[in-house]
Amino acid sequence: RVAVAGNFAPVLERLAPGFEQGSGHTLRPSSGSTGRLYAQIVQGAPFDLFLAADAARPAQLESRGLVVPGTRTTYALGRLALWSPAADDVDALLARLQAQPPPRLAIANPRLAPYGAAARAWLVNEGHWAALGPGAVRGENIAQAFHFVASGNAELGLVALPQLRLFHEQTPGIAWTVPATLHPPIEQQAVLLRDSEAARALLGWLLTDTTQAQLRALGYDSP
Amino acid sequence: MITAGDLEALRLTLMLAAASTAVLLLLGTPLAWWLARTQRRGKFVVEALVALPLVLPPTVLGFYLLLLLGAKGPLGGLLSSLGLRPLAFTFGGLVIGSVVYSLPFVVQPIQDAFVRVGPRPLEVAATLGAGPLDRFFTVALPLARPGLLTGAVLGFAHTLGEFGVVLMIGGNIPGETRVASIAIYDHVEALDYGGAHGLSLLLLGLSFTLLVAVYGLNRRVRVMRA
Amino acid sequence: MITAGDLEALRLTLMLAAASTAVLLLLGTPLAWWLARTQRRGKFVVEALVALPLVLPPTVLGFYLLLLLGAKGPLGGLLSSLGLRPLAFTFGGLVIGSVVYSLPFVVQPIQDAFVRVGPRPLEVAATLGAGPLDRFFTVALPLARPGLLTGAVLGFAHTLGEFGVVLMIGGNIPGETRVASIAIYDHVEALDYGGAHGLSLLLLGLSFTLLVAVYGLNRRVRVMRA
Amino acid sequence: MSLVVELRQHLEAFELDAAFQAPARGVTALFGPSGAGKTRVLRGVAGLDRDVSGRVHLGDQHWLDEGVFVSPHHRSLGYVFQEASLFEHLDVAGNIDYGLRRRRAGRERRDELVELLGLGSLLSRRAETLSGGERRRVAIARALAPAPDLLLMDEPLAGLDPARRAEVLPYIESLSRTLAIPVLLVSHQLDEVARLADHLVLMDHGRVRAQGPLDAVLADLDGPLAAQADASAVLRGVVRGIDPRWDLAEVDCGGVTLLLPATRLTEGQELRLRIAARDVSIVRERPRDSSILNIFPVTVVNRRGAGAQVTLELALDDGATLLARVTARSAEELMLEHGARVHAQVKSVAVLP
Amino acid sequence: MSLVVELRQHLEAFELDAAFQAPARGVTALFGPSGAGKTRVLRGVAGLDRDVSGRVHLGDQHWLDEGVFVSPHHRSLGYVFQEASLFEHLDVAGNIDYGLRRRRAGRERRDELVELLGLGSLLSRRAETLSGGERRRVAIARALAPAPDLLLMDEPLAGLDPARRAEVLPYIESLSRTLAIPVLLVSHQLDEVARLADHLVLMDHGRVRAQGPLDAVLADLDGPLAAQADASAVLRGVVRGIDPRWDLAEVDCGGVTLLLPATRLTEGQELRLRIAARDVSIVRERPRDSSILNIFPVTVVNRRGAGAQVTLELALDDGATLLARVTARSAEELMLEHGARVHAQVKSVAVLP
Ligand SMILES: Nc1ncnc2c1ncn2[C@@H]1O[C@H](COP(=O)(O)OP(=O)(O)OP(=O)(O)O)[C@@H](O)[C@H]1O
Ligand SMILES: Nc1ncnc2c1ncn2[C@@H]1O[C@H](COP(=O)(O)OP(=O)(O)OP(=O)(O)O)[C@@H](O)[C@H]1O
Ligand SMILES: [Mg+2]
Ligand SMILES: [Mg+2]
Repeated sequence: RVAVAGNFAPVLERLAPGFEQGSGHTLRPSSGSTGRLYAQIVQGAPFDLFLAADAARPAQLESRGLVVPGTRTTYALGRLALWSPAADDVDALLARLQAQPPPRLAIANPRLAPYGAAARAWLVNEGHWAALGPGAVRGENIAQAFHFVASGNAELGLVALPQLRLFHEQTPGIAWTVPATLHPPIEQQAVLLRDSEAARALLGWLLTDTTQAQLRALGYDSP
Repeated sequence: MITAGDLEALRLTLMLAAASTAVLLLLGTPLAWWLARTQRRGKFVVEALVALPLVLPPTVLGFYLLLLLGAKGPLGGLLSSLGLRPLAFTFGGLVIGSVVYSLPFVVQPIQDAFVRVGPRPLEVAATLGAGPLDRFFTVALPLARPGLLTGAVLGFAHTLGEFGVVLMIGGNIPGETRVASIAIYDHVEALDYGGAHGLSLLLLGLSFTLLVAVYGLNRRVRVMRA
Repeated sequence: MITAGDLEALRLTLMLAAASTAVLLLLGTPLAWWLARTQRRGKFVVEALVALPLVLPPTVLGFYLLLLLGAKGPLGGLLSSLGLRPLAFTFGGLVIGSVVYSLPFVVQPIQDAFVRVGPRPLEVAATLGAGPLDRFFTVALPLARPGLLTGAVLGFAHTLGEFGVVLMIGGNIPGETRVASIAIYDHVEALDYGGAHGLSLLLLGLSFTLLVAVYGLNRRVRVMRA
Repeated sequence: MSLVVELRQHLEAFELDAAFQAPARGVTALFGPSGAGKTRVLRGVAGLDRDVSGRVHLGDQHWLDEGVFVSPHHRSLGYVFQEASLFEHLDVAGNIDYGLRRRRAGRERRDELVELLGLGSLLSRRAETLSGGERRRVAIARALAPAPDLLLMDEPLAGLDPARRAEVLPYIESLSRTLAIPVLLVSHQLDEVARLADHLVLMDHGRVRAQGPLDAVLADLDGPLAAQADASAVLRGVVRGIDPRWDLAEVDCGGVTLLLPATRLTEGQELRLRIAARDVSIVRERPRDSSILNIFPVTVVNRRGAGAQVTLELALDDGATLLARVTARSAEELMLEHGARVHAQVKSVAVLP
Repeated sequence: MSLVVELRQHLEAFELDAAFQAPARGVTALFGPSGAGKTRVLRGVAGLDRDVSGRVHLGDQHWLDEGVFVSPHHRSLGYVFQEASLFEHLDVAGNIDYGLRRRRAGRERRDELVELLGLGSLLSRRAETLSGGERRRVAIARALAPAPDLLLMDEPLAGLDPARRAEVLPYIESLSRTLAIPVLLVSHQLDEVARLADHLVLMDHGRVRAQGPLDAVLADLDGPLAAQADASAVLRGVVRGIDPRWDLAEVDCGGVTLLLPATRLTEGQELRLRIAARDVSIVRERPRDSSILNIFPVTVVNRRGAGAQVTLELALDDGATLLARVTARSAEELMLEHGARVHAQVKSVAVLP
């Protein structure tokens, strides 16, 4: 039983057959927002492994003594992409950030989602925050930011690169990957909650080179 | 513990609930009236359709509303071709979303109340020279008051707590579409349990006062006339 | 497009909705009866309390239920000290959550219906030798049928779409607490729009059929007796 | 404006097919057993059922006809329903005044009715706290207050005590006369009907069995009422004078003169007297020293009835008709055959104006 | 089991304070103007209001007393409400049978009632499709079917046609006699009451104004009814013989013999005759050849009344009393003073058994 952050769930689903065939274990993922999964784990939810979207919640669980000690590891680093379905080239895309009136920009809620925090940091650095930030539409998580853009309600958005890669059929227009150096790292950490053989196997498998290569292909950086 | 942003969210919530309840009553009452009075065969299909928004999770409903309202959606396309701003992420959009989701809670009790009024008082009013609209306002509505109250309370309270739809089409913009329910949710997600407790208590207290006032007043009115 | 997991979720949803509706009617009807008949001063405070769960966002309500029912919560603690499993993350827990959240939708319409029945039929029944329970079952309940139906439909449909509470205290465990609403939500969140559309349509179709059947049957019953 | 009614309605287990006319002035009584279709007729005239076909003409207003259906609120009528059917959300005053604004009627008649029906102290009471008779009085006031062009009354006086009834009945009649509006009245009290109605429509099983001027229908020994104990004759008369000493009025009924208690009568007043057959007795010779003041020579013109009682039709010398119900034995012993000359006795106190 | 009633209830604008007794057999009529508190009394006896104090004893069953309150469903009674109040969710049969199971009563009386009230063809109809009179008949059947220990009837016959009424009234009376259960009946038709009731309770403004055996209350010239046109005497008699030729019954009323139409009478039957004052006329000499068969010598013992009419109390030779209403003029002319010996005439057909 794996509690997996919403943004990583489709990725895990894509990769799972490989793990299940290799190990003989079956995966039972429960996806959700990292904050909720945290609250549930504190209340004794029956999960074995927690694949969080950030580093903070696993650390807090560890400090509360709810994890198998020493198992907290970063399993992937997220990458941020600026995306507009309507743009034709990168310059036009970046130019839109300064357009008047300011465009509707979708981001994940900086307070809740590491992708949101990263997006805000980048916008602040680039000097766009004052103009765009207060009016930016905030998804509860990075998936919602994606919906906002995909449905045409927001003109551009800062979304997760893996989303674009995974669903490239549904993502017309142009995306520009924000260089990893321009925002704080989006560390996705995992902790073992119960010391089961299957869970250890999964965690181990996630960190193998083959898996990591697959993740890189989908738009993650390896830790 | 309660920030200025929270209070702002609370203000917005009350405005949204008030606006939605008003729209709900304005739309729901005639619809309920029609459903209560019509003899048409197909009536129960409409009844089922009205109840249908209920069975979809609010977030999913919000998602579909988002698709509908978006630039590529039928409604959004229409609006932008008319040179209007899309409704998503605006207060107006929130009202639409809340109305769609709360409609069944408003229509059903009012419809029941209209049915129970029965034809006789309306017949009497007609023989006294009251036309259909007159009858509706001076006889049907007052006699259906308990149902209207129930509809209004359920609609109002539900909009206060309404969340998924608003989350989806509101975009959580502080001061514009960030309502109290989302603010509390944010606090929980951000593990700021203190903030969540505070705002929840405030919302509960406020609603409780409001509800007690409404029910108490309703009782008073009845007693005064008895 | 619709996976085996989705069907599993659908089955669970229907079971949950059925169980919750049953519990809701069992709890809500006597409560509504008491509220409709009592002359107590404090009655409207209870009315307000019943409506209160509505104003909290479901996820937040779920969060508080989680705190209450979870292993560390007072109720959960009690249960586990009795050697029982805590209710969180179980089907039973889901039922409790749904019941708390849907109670006002069930109680209010039924209460209105009981009020409208009025004292006379009960007085007649009493003079014919029917005791209080007898009167309740053979007179009050049948005469309040429209309200009961409304309560049941609202409760059932709301549980189908109910989401936040279930997500919180259920934990989205496939085959155990992963209901259809959550499954759709997951599809949406995972950007699997096709899966979301499919399951939504299935849920809508199923509910529509069910609702049409219920309303149509209700109509039939009325017509047959007319 | 006389009223022409022709109604057809098909309900399961009941078929309405009734046609009659009601004169412009005065009361037309609808009479018939329970389930005869009286209420159906009133509803049809009021336009409350849409599945009714036929004709309803009030003077030159065509309310119902081939392809014509005027909505009830455009038919200027007052309807006292069989059940009081008050508005439960309004107080008594609210109920009574509801029609006033809508029919643009003044308040004079309303205040008159409140007075007549003794509603003054109830005006601010809610409908649900009223007694049965109180509700009915409010319903009457509500229907009459706006002074409509037609009155439909479904047993309006059921549940009222005799004293009140004796006050309300003449009021309704005088309303009908002064405003020249037809009144359709359903009642099961034939004495009441007879005292008040000009025109009678007898219904049964959804059909009209007999109709016509009250006198004719009541006196028709072949008609449906003959078998009942209610056959009566109606005489029209004028008050010629009032004897203040005995408080007796002398009423000239064209040829014969009746002495009646003068209560509520004034000189010159026209009135109609119903004389029930059971109140008329026969003597061959005029008795002396009888307390019965009204004794007239008559000729027996008809005799009907089997069993213990027979009904006699008696011709007064001026041609008017009286009915008398006597035992078969008396009829035999007094030889009350066609052409017999006898005296009819009518107690003054039995004849109420 | 006689019924003892003593009820106090305080409502805004109305104060009930009524006490009376009703005999175990026969009908006790509650009579009084609208708003007098008649319905309040019936509700109090049935136990439908909890804010009532006083006493209700039916034989040795104490339903209400200091500290005692028996719930309505434990009081074995049948209540015909002023409004029919049928169960709208049941058909006619369901309504009638509702009490049967609960009071553990057989179906004989039920079938009898369905027959008597003509409900056979309506059994599967829903309440809302019935006519006013049909609803009322169902309500009567529903209350009577379980054969309770006490019957409370609030204007049960309002809205019924005279023919039906003439059938139902005797049934209720015979029910009361054969089962020995008291019947409390509210009615505004004094003739109906008088024909049926043994005991009369006159109410006004929440209080009992007069009560007692019917004869006494009706004949009491000082009582509240004397002013009304309804004063009557009641004679008790036995059918001595029936003359088949004329279909006339000879009824011996202790000393005087009355001839009446024999319809529904059998030899040996005891009965009670109400003779209304307005149906009695006076002659000084016995007339010859009169259609009036019942003429008795009487002595005037009392004279009341002002205005055009006076009421005379007449002593029959056996001591029984008759009332006669005559004009003041006749009273003067015939010198109808205390002690005058005259003849009273009573039309046979005016006396209905
Ligand atoms: N909605 C209905 N459906 C079927 N039958 C009906 C309906 N309404 C009335 N009836 C029947 O039609 C007949 C006539 O009804 P109506 O009410 O006109 O009688 P009525 O003459 O007014 O009798 P009453 O004096 O008892 O009020 C009755 O037998 C009644 O049962
Ligand atoms: N719930 C109530 N609150 C206040 N007053 C009431 C209430 N119920 C009845 N009354 C008043 O009490 C008085 C007696 O009522 P009740 O119903 O006993 O009259 P009733 O004798 O049955 O008259 P009717 O012949 O008109 O039915 C009436 O004046 C009525 O207005
Ligand atoms: Mg009728
Ligand atoms: Mg009454």
